[in-house]
Amino acid sequence: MNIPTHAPRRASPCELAQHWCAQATGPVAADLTLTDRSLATARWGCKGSAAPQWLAEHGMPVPPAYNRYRALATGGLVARLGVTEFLIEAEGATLGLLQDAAMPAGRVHGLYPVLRQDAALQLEGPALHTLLRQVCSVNLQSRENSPDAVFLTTLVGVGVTLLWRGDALLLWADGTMGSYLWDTLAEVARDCGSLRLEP
Amino acid sequence: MRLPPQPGEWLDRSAVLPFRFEGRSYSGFAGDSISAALWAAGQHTLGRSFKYHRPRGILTLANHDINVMLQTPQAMNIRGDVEALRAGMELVAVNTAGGVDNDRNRYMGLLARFLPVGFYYKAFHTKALLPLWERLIRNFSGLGKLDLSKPALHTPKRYDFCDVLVIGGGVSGLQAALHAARAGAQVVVVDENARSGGSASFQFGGSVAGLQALRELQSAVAEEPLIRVLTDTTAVGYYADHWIALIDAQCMTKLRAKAVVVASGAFELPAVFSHNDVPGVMTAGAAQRLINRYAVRPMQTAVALVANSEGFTAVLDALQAGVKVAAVADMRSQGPTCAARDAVREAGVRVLDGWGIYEAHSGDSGRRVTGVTLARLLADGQADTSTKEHVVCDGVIMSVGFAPAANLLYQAGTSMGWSDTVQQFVPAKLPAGIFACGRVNGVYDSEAKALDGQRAGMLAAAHCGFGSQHDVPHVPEALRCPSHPWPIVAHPQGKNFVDFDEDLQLKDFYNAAQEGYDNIELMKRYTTNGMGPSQGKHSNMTALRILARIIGKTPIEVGTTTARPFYHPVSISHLAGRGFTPERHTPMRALHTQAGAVWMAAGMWQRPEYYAVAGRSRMQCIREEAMNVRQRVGIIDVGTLGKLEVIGPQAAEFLERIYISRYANLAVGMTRYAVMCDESGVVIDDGVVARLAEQHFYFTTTTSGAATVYRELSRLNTLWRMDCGIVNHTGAFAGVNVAGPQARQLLASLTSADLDGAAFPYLGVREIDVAGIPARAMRVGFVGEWGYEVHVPAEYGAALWQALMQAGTGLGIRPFGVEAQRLLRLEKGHIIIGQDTDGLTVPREAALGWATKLEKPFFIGQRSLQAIAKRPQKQTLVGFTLDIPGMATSQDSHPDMPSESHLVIVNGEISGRITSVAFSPALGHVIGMAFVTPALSAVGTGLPIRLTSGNMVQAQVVALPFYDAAGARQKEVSA
Amino acid sequence: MKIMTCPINGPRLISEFAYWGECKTMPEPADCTDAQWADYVFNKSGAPGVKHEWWCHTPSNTWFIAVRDTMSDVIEKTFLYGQQ
Amino acid sequence: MPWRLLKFAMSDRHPEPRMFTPHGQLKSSYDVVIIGAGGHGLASAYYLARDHGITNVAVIEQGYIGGGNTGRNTTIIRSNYLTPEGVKFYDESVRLWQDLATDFDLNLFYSTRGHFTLAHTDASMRTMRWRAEVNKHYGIDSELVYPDFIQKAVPSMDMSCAGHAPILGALYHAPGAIARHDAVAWGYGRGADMRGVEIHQQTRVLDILTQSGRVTGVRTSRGDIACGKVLCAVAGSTPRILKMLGLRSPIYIHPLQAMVSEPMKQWLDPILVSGSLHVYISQTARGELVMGASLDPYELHSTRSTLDFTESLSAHMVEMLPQLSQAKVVRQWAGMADMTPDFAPIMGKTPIEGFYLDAGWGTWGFKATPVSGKTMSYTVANDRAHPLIEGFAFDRFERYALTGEKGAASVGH
Repeated sequence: MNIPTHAPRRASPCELAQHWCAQATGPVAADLTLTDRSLATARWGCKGSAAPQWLAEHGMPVPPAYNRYRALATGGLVARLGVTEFLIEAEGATLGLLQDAAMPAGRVHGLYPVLRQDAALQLEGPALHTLLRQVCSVNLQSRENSPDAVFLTTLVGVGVTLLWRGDALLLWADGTMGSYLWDTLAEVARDCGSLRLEP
Repeated sequence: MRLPPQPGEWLDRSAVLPFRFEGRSYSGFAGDSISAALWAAGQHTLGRSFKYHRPRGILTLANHDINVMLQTPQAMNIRGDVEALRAGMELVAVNTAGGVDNDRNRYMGLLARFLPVGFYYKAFHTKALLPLWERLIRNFSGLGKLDLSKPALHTPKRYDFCDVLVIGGGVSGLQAALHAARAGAQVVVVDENARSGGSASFQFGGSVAGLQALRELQSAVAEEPLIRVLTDTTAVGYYADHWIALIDAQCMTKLRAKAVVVASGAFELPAVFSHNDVPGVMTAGAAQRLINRYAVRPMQTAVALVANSEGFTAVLDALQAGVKVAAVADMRSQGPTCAARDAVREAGVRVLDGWGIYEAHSGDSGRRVTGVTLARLLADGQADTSTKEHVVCDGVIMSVGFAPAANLLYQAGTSMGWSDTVQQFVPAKLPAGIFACGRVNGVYDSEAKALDGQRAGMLAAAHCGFGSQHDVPHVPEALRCPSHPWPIVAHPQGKNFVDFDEDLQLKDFYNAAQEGYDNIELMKRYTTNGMGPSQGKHSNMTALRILARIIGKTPIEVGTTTARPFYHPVSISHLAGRGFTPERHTPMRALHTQAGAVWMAAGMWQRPEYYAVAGRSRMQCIREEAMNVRQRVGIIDVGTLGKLEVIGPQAAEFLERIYISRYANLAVGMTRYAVMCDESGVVIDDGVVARLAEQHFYFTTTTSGAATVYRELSRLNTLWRMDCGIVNHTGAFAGVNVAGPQARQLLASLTSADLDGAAFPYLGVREIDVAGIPARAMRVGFVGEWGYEVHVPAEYGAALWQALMQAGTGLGIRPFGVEAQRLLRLEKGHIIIGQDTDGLTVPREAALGWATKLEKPFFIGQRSLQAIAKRPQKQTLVGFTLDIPGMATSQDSHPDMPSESHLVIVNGEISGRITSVAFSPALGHVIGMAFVTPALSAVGTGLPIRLTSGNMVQAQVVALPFYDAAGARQKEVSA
Repeated sequence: MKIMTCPINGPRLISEFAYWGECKTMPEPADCTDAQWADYVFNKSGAPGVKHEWWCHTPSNTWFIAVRDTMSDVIEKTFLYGQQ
Repeated sequence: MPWRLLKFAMSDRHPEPRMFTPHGQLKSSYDVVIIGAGGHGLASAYYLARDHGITNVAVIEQGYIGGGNTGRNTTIIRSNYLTPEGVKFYDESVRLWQDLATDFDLNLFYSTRGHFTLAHTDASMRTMRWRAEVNKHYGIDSELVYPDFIQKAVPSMDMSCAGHAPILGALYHAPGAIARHDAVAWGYGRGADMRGVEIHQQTRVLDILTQSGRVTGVRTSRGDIACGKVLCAVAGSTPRILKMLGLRSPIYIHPLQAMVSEPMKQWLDPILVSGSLHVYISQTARGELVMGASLDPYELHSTRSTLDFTESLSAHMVEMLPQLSQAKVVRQWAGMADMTPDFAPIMGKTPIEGFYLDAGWGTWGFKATPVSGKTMSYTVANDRAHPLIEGFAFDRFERYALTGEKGAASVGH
């Protein structure tokens, strides 16, 4: 028996990208900054008819409208994806409690836990508008959008979840698409000006 | 010849641009178009025509002037009329043999009499000669040369959004933009020219008053913050829901507008008379563009052929530029008086009312007009040849009418009506959110155009919820007619061209009609009118008038042909853009690469086909990987499989309804093979269902099926309203299959879980820790050895793989790829959906009868399978073996080795087809599966297989599986 | 490009959606003839008209019903199944 | 210079007769009414008159001759199908094609160019080998070829397709050809016209008149016609006609789009088709590149164009042929494809006596024009399905006896 005692290494899906790098590269005040948030914060999801009420009962702020999000005081967020699915980012402890209450699957009637292993990216910078014009068919800067809106759409051929956190755009996608997404966005970004990559 | 600086010229005279045309050196100014610069330099033969290779010069200079199509080393089919001159250009005319001046193909003109309309349908088709003629015609046809060595260009594409899009930056368009913006709408104006202004930027009529007004309008627009003006940008297509494709030199922009104002103006139509194509004969618009935009004197002495006040305006501009105007032939017997006309008379120019040009002359060279023959026109438009009068000139200015540039209006679904007053098609019923103004709307006078633009702009803004549509101005009715109803003078010698792209003459249309092509669509197809690069922008209206006269109908009765995108040719690089090709990768990608993986595509995925080893052939690598699984232990990345969960009280029932087998009776902690059919009973997917808890199932699908299966199951759950939920964890879990005699020992070294056969039996599923990672392990045997399929959260996928490889080194572990797995599963007689089944295979044919529980209450495809069960079986999947000496050592293909899809031939009939075949290193002979007619399915039957070479080899039907029938290697043998 | 309005995610390019086909009601498998079943499985009301169709907004996996004129391509309305 | 053209030089009047006699009123009755003056309808009329002596025939057309899919397709002709039924049927068609021009004394520009169906995955390599083996079995010139052979035929092709879909091989069909589509309709039309068939353009069918399950006539926008037999050859409009008779079928209509480039000097000899990239391309005698892709994704009874079609087609096209970046597209268009579940046509008799169907042509109707005319005229004349089309019977679906052409038709051109 030589079962490893140390915790196994977690790997971000973006690490597989050609343009990914372990240290931040590019000018600090770049036209665009692309950040890999995949491992930066704990992440969990759940769906099902019981999800909204169950989350509320467990002290989570539940956005009343579809495709809206609520920020957590502690820095995380609760995003409502469509009608009854939720994406939650919070510090480990909070999420741990939630998961313990929800698991094993089937314990809570009408609540289905979702393992989130997303590629989570953050985009910001003065050239963001130029970039989005090239990759996204939704008018993310329309005067009609509400500031807490969540967008489920496609970007360079990949299904993504998008929302604005201040001037930064947060993006989630299936992890197995992470390296493609990272490289593609980096390449388009390079044509829009200077680029900074943050792991 | 270049004029002194003109008030409205577009030139930057400080920037002199040298360039070469047909091997000779020239120079022009920044702001010149190529044609303008050449004309200024005295080069008048700028191209050769498509069919007869006649010399051609400047015709319209309006963006659709196909007379001048050029080639550079960089690009082909460049339109000299508008393409901006750049320093160092190396230009030649397309489609000449030996240059524009001495084109060896000019003799084609002499053959004209032999080449009537549609001549190529009438000859060349004797079987023996067709290939010869065809090669001849093929080599003769075509315009520019495609440079086959060019790499792909990747130009980005953009999305854009606005409230009101205005197409056309002439007076009416700019007014529309201004008033829409003032109402509060975000406006985009596009204009295909280098500068906005439209006809106001070159139709001066000898005075600069109009130019001043235009400049004021332009600056008012420039100061309006809600307006963006995009010049050198062409709206090439209108698509559903106000989605417009905009093309500029760099890229394509797909703009979504809430309303569209079409202010695209009108195409000026050449008059039709004999030799109306010789260089020097040009439209008024061309002459005025030369003078007022490019400061080029178009000719020394002109004859003007007019039928509207625009014509007289052009004559005034010509006089202003120092052109001597020998005569003005006004095709109207009594045209209405207008200021320009009076001014022309006052200038002492001779004006002949009711006269036209009978023919133009061009000397022997045919390279420049030397004079024209004028004649009085009879009531029917024919020339009264008794009145012929010859006038010397080196240029002809034609201004006989217009056709609306309504292409985008048609594409948007506008129904057009006919206006007798202006003799043109005008919008009759516009679709919601589409507005038209200016010439395309039949409005020609500048004050009216301004009002019309204001009206359209305000309505468009109101359509988007800005301002109100009540205070829109009234636009006065048009009084004068800018277009002559019959701008055509027949001539027995012909050479009176209607379509300059295709060298179509007046008689061609009469002849086509005589042959029965007397309907606008048939005539277009038979004559090819409007099929050239300019798509008939300068010819369709004239052709329509001709047909209308032939069949005695009005233009509206004749109707127009469909105007399809594109309005203007678009390069494929613009349309293609960057070209995004999404790829998916499992977390182990980097580790596979390090291990020498040779990749193969599986849909969006990249999977290791096998792991290359120095000095080993592909086949050796695959066989060794397989043998290592049989003898020691191997691991394969199965992370691409679909991984779904169904949770809830009715989870089991849901699975019963989507798979052909039973799952309600599946014990918790166990797995079962699962096959999915569509409603017609055809096998579409398979996988493994694992019951993790009473109400919790975890199940896999094929790699290619994952997305569609999940989507369809979601739909069925929406439809059925069952008390369960489906979760797609395909990307969230990484998966590794650990297989081989050493598999248990390997896994044991990484987990505290009890792997004893009793505690973790064959087909069991357990949630355990592997290398400190929470995992779902299933004891499944796709490859036919003791094995575990281990699924872990994707972020630990790489860690799991590394831990397994590390712990396995002592056990002779080796990763194996898709090919080895295909070989191993074949030895076990397991099918692959899509390879051992096709688009019509039902379970019983694929030897899956055992899995089909027709007696269940319901499952997708069940009812069809019940119906099919009553019918004779057409084919059945069997296993076969084949002995080919020397296969074991052969590196790759052996002459006697059958391939997948080779046919079984019995008595000359197709009686079967191989679906899978391979040499089995474990068994030492060739094994395979084949669909055969039931008659051939009995074990021991010989299968005659025909190879590509035509040779036959004899295989033998055997029972499946080929390897370890008892399954002793994958589970503990029960005593 | 044409716009399809997802009842949940709003107006999007129609390329974000998957088309399933016209809604059809399954006959009771137990008491229909083979021919009736084949008609259900294979045959369509192929003539143009206003049809109820299944569509799915793929980025969010939202299934819904669109009422669409298959001649003019005008989408009259969209709604979640059972919420008409 | 062919002698045929001399007479044009000799005479000042255009010495050509009218190809289609203009007809005034419809007669009150005909032996056979054919709905649709496209290639199939006119070919059926032609062979009815020529081979079966049935000339009291009216061809009813809502638009103009050859104005439907005949004039909208990309003119590819081949016979390398997958099923025995398909192969025999299309092989006969190709044989007929080769003599048409002589039959018509009209140049159809039938041009044998060779046809490559490219394979980018081992799965499609299996399908190509399958087709090749079946084709060869029926004596059709069709074989599996490998990259070096393909590269030789099109030296400028990027065999890796920009690294996204490397070409592993192709099904090569040497007889693959293109022809001038309009001329085919004109030739059959003139041939039928010369033999007494009446072609009525701009005449719409409003209803099919029946009595106790058998056809008695046709109601048109220009009056009623009595007739005992009606042949329906209207491709994308088939479901509308079937609805008049209360007939249900598996036919569904999706638009199929295409686009054409500016003329350029010849550089592309063969016809290229790629299922994986969903593209096909050939160069016409005029020098234009005719390009197409797969079906539009949803049902639509209209010939509208979409921009995204040109975008994805162009993107895939430059992966395969990078030099196309500089070529310019002048026009795009669309037709309505009448699809079936098994990608094979529906031909022959129907539950309504005297009503014959020639439909389900999806994306491959043009190449079948002659043989469809042959077999449908036989079927109408003898009220018995021609042996070549027995596998395509209307009732095969309720018999669960589908023909397995689907496997071959990833892009069916």
